[in-house]
Amino acid sequence: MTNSSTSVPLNYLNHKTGLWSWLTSTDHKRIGLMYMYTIAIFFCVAAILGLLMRIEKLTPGQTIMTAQTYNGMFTIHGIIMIFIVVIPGLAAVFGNIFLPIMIGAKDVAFPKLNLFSWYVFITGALLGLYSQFANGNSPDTGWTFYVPYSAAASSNVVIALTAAFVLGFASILTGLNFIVTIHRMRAPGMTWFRMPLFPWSLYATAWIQLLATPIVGITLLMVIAERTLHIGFFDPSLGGDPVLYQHLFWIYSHPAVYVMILPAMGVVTEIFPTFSQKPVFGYVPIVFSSLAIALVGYFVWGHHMFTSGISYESRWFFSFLTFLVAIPSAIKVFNWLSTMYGGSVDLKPPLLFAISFIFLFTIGGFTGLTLGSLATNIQLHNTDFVVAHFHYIIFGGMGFAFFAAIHYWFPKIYGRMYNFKWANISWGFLFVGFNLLYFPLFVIGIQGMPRRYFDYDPKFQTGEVLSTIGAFILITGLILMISNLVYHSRRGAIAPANPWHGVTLEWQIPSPPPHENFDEIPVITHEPYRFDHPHTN
Amino acid sequence: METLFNEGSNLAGAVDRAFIFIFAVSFIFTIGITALMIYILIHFSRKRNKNPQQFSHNTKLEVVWTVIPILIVLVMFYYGWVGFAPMRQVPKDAMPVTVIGKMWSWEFDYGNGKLSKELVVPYNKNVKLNLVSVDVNHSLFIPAFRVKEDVIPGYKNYLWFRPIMKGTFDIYCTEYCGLAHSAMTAKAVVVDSLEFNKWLADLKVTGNVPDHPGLAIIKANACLTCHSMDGSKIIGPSFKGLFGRKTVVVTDSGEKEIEANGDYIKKSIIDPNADVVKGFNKGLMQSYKEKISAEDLDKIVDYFKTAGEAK
Amino acid sequence: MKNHENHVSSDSLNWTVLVILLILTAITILAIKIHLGAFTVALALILASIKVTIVLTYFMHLKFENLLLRLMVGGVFLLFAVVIVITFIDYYFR
Amino acid sequence: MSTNEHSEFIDSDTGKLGMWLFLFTELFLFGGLFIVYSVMRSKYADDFHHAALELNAFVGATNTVVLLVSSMTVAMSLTAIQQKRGGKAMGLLFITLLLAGVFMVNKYFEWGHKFGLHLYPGSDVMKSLPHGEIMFFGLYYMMTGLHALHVIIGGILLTIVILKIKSGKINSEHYLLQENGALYWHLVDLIWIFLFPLLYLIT
Ligand code: HEA
Ligand code: HEA
Ligand code: HEC
Ligand code: CUA
Ligand SMILES: [Cu+2]
Repeated sequence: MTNSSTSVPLNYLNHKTGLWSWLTSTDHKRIGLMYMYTIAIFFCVAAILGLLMRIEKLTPGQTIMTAQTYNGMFTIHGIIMIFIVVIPGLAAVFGNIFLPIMIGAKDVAFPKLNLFSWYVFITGALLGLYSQFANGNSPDTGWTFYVPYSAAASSNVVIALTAAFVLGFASILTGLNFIVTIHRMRAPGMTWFRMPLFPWSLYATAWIQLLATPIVGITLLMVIAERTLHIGFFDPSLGGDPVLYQHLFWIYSHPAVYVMILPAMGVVTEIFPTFSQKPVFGYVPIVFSSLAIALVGYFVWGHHMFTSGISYESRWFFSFLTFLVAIPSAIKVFNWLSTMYGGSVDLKPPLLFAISFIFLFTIGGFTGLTLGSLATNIQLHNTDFVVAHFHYIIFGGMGFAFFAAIHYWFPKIYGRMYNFKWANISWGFLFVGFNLLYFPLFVIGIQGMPRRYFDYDPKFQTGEVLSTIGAFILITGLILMISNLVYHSRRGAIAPANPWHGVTLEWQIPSPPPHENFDEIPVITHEPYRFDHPHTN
Repeated sequence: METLFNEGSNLAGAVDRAFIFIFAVSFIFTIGITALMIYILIHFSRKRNKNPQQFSHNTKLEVVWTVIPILIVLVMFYYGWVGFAPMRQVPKDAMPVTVIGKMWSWEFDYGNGKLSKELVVPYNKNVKLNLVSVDVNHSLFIPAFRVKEDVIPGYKNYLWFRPIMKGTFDIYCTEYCGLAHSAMTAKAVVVDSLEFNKWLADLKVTGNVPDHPGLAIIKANACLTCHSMDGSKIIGPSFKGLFGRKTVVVTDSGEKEIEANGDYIKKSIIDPNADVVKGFNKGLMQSYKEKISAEDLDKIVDYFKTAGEAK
Repeated sequence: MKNHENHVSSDSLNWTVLVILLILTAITILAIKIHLGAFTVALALILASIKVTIVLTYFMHLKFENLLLRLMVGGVFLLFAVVIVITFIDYYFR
Repeated sequence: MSTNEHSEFIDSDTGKLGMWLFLFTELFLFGGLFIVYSVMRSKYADDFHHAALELNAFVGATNTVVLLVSSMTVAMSLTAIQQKRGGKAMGLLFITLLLAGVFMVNKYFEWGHKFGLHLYPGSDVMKSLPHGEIMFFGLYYMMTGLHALHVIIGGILLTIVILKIKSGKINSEHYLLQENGALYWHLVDLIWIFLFPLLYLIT
């Protein structure tokens, strides 16, 4: 440590030191950081797999790996990214660190349970990794584990399924903790409608985690039972129903996509007012749109199964609801724009990432609509168009929101400031690389290039090559960004308590926050986003 | 762009219309939103606008931007629906072709043992594809025709189209099915009716003549574990020479001789313990009432009939 | 902590609830014996739901809990019912 | 700032809300199986009827009564602790555990009987059955197995409660753990209330 540590007052980072004090800490901020580091490591692993896949796709046929390797690679890439990176992602990292502070609490409702969830998470994550390497026999089912293939494929599928099951359990516990925290721990005077919007989005998310995850849990258990006990719920030769598996899987996994995006929406909803010094536009509609997304999002799972032979009636029913679930997202986009409109807009890195979130999320969302429409879905289902859709919306949406969040709260978390210039430069690489990486996939998807294809028709090569070039630009941006952040988390200039002049509670306490967050629990007397009464620090 | 504007089938037009509508709306909105963002960044930048306004809602605006997207998505839904609905209404006269998906190749069964590795179809004639999988899930995708449907074991999925463009088109498997998923491709060839008929006539009957549909059902229900085809007696009487055979059966009201006609065969399957063939035990064969539909019963009878005539 | 608002149910209430539950169980079994065809399942499920409601209200003290929790429990069951119904939009029409 | 923990104690409403939320996830865990059940049943109505004949409705009914009574004893023990009658509370919980034991013994014989008939997943007998019956037995094992697991967990939880009453950690002032244990036990009962008619009575 540098000599500055003596000048920094005691805070959650330095009040106790040593690895052990971290691994046994029930402090929500430390747990949040532990999630962040784990997730970052896993993200890098999965991202490198993504890059390798892109290199493989440079030429038709075998380029650098065999088909078996490629198939295992997109499976584990998907499993890590979905179950380890983006589903816990924002909620477990920034939710843990900032939810209690933003509602004026000293910790979450069940601190020990919170630490326990982290261990469950780690167990699941390691199992997931193990499933890839054990016996040199990686599972190759895709992250969706469709039966009957997954009931017959490589033996490591059971390990991968168990990993997903365990990770689901961690997700449930986090959700449970957050709901109770929000219900029971708000500071005096903080009524529901005086709660900031990031906690609101976590609240909606937590309900999905709680009520959808068990379904996939039991479904994965059934597949495990199918493989080990030969029960055969999904095996047609025993009378089982492979499409029923798809129903059960998507009953969870569609709501799960909103587990990814809702906290991301919450993050940018915090950033826009702060960097415009203007209240959130339409607080109440934003709250209700979050709840509506959570609720309606529960009923549209069938749009992943439009071509699976489900009944005609349910096809149009699911398509119809899919379109309706887009409305709350639309409302949010317009509210964000109006929040900035008329403000005093300061284009610092967090805002830069937040507006690119809007751009990428809009593209991702609209291509989602294209997929939700019955006629076009028939053409686009399981093509690279879908791959582009969800990378735009997950990586472009949730990923960029994560980047926005880390740039926004970095000074609060570490008490130091990163370098703006490098942040902007890395943003440039990320943004350009991202679009070059995924946009061509829309085009070749429309032309009919299927996903999960190791080999392809040479007519798609232009798109594939452009996409791979994009991946290299993107990785450059990522390395720049991560270096900037890692370096300055220890060496950066000391940051003030409230560098962005934010008004939510986390900005009213020192940076980094003291172990107990608040010396005295604050009393809330007004709505969260009031910039007309500047707070004194 | 080869396939997007290659409208290879009668269904393609409506799909593309839906696509173009959604694309146009998306394009306008994305450009509009981006432009607005840039405008805000410039016009309200901190340098120019030191004093942020403090408004925080406007009910009229909020209603407007809720209602307009609702209307827009309803139209999108409508286009998607009308583009899709005909895909599920197979014309009566459609020529059936059975598509067999297996790891990792396609086979197109034109009936009577005529199997092909290519899907050859007559120009401007309705074709119905019945999708059968012998192992895991697959999905048949012909981009130029805008058709795709999963091929799932145990399911009777189907799709249909009327090719309106001659030429050779790609067929892909779009449901992950293991190692060589990406190699599970084939070609669809659209030719004149005349040419098609000639092609079909020339198509060799390949080794495995497919079973008579009735026999297929018999095999699928494992009837042959108890009934032989060669005259030997297993648990039940042999199927050899069944049709028209004179048999003595034991009923509740004593013995009688019957001739095995269609009705008797059906009855033996649905209610096997009513007329028990003399020399065999009652109660061994279970009723297949729930498992074999009336349609399939007809096919079984038809099979026995044709097998009998062949002798 | 003081559990000031916690309700104490008397033993006699618990006994009454048990007797009602046992009677409902008996009715269920008897109702199955007289064959009601398609309604048998419906009836069995309705009776089971009544029993579950009783357990929730009295044994699990929902009656004495705040409205929010009661709404949550109701909502959760409703949500599950809707999921089943939507699944059957597929299976019923197939 | 001296302790590592922010707050040692959890107040009763918070703890109870947490428990209820947990119960919701349990409901949905079984919910997944109920979805499979309803779909399979609608596909193979007759096979289900037929297969259910194989189950002993009497054993099922006995276990229903056993669980209902145990639910009451748990509820009564909560009343007892609130009325400062720790001894009675422990006694009632002990009866509950006994009943749980009866339930498990019944289950053991029930399963044992089926295994004796080679009616277990993967057996040749099972594979030779009509599809609907395979599904029925698969579900039967999965559902009752998962339920039995919950009975065991509930039993462990209640044992801990008894020990804590004994040591005075649970008393008329602090009985959150007992309340939660009771809630969990009622859930076990609640699920059985649905399982019983669906598995045993549809003949
Ligand atoms: C964070 C994750 C996330 C999110 C938020 C979404 C959001 C949406 N998704 Fe996406 N989706 C995925 C992740 C996500 N998706 C993944 C991972 C898959 C693939 C799974 C797999 O098979 O592996 C997938 C697949 C997928 C499919 C299935 C494709 C297929 O396989 O055939 C469909 C089909 O309907 C779909 C639709 C939608 C829709 C309509 C939305 C909507 O919620 C989008 C709403 C947003 C907007 C509409 C944009 C913003 C609005 C405006 C700018 C205002 C103007 C709006 C109007 C005028 C309407 N998605
Ligand atoms: C959060 C979600 C997420 C994210 C961020 C990504 C990121 C990336 N994904 Fe992935 N992807 C999925 C979720 C995600 N993906 C899912 C769910 C699937 C479906 C799987 C399935 O079909 O089952 C999928 C499928 C998928 C495919 C399709 C496979 C196929 O269908 O054939 C491809 C192919 O190009 C791909 C590529 C990439 C690439 C190049 C990135 C890049 O954006 C990654 C960018 C990062 C880097 C290139 C490296 C950065 C590394 C560092 C900064 C570390 C530096 C470290 C050291 C120096 C030690 N992904
Ligand atoms: C478990 C063994 C078993 C199976 C499986 C079985 N059967 Fe039979 N079947 C018998 C026996 C035994 C008899 C003779 C007793 C009787 O008529 O009931 C019989 C009789 C018949 C007869 C009348 C034969 C005659 O000579 O008159 C027909 C027709 C028949 N079965 C058709 C079928 C078909 C079709 C299937 C499958 C869908 C089938 N069986 C499956 C055991 C079986
Ligand atoms: Cu067959 Cu993919
Ligand atoms: Cu979805």
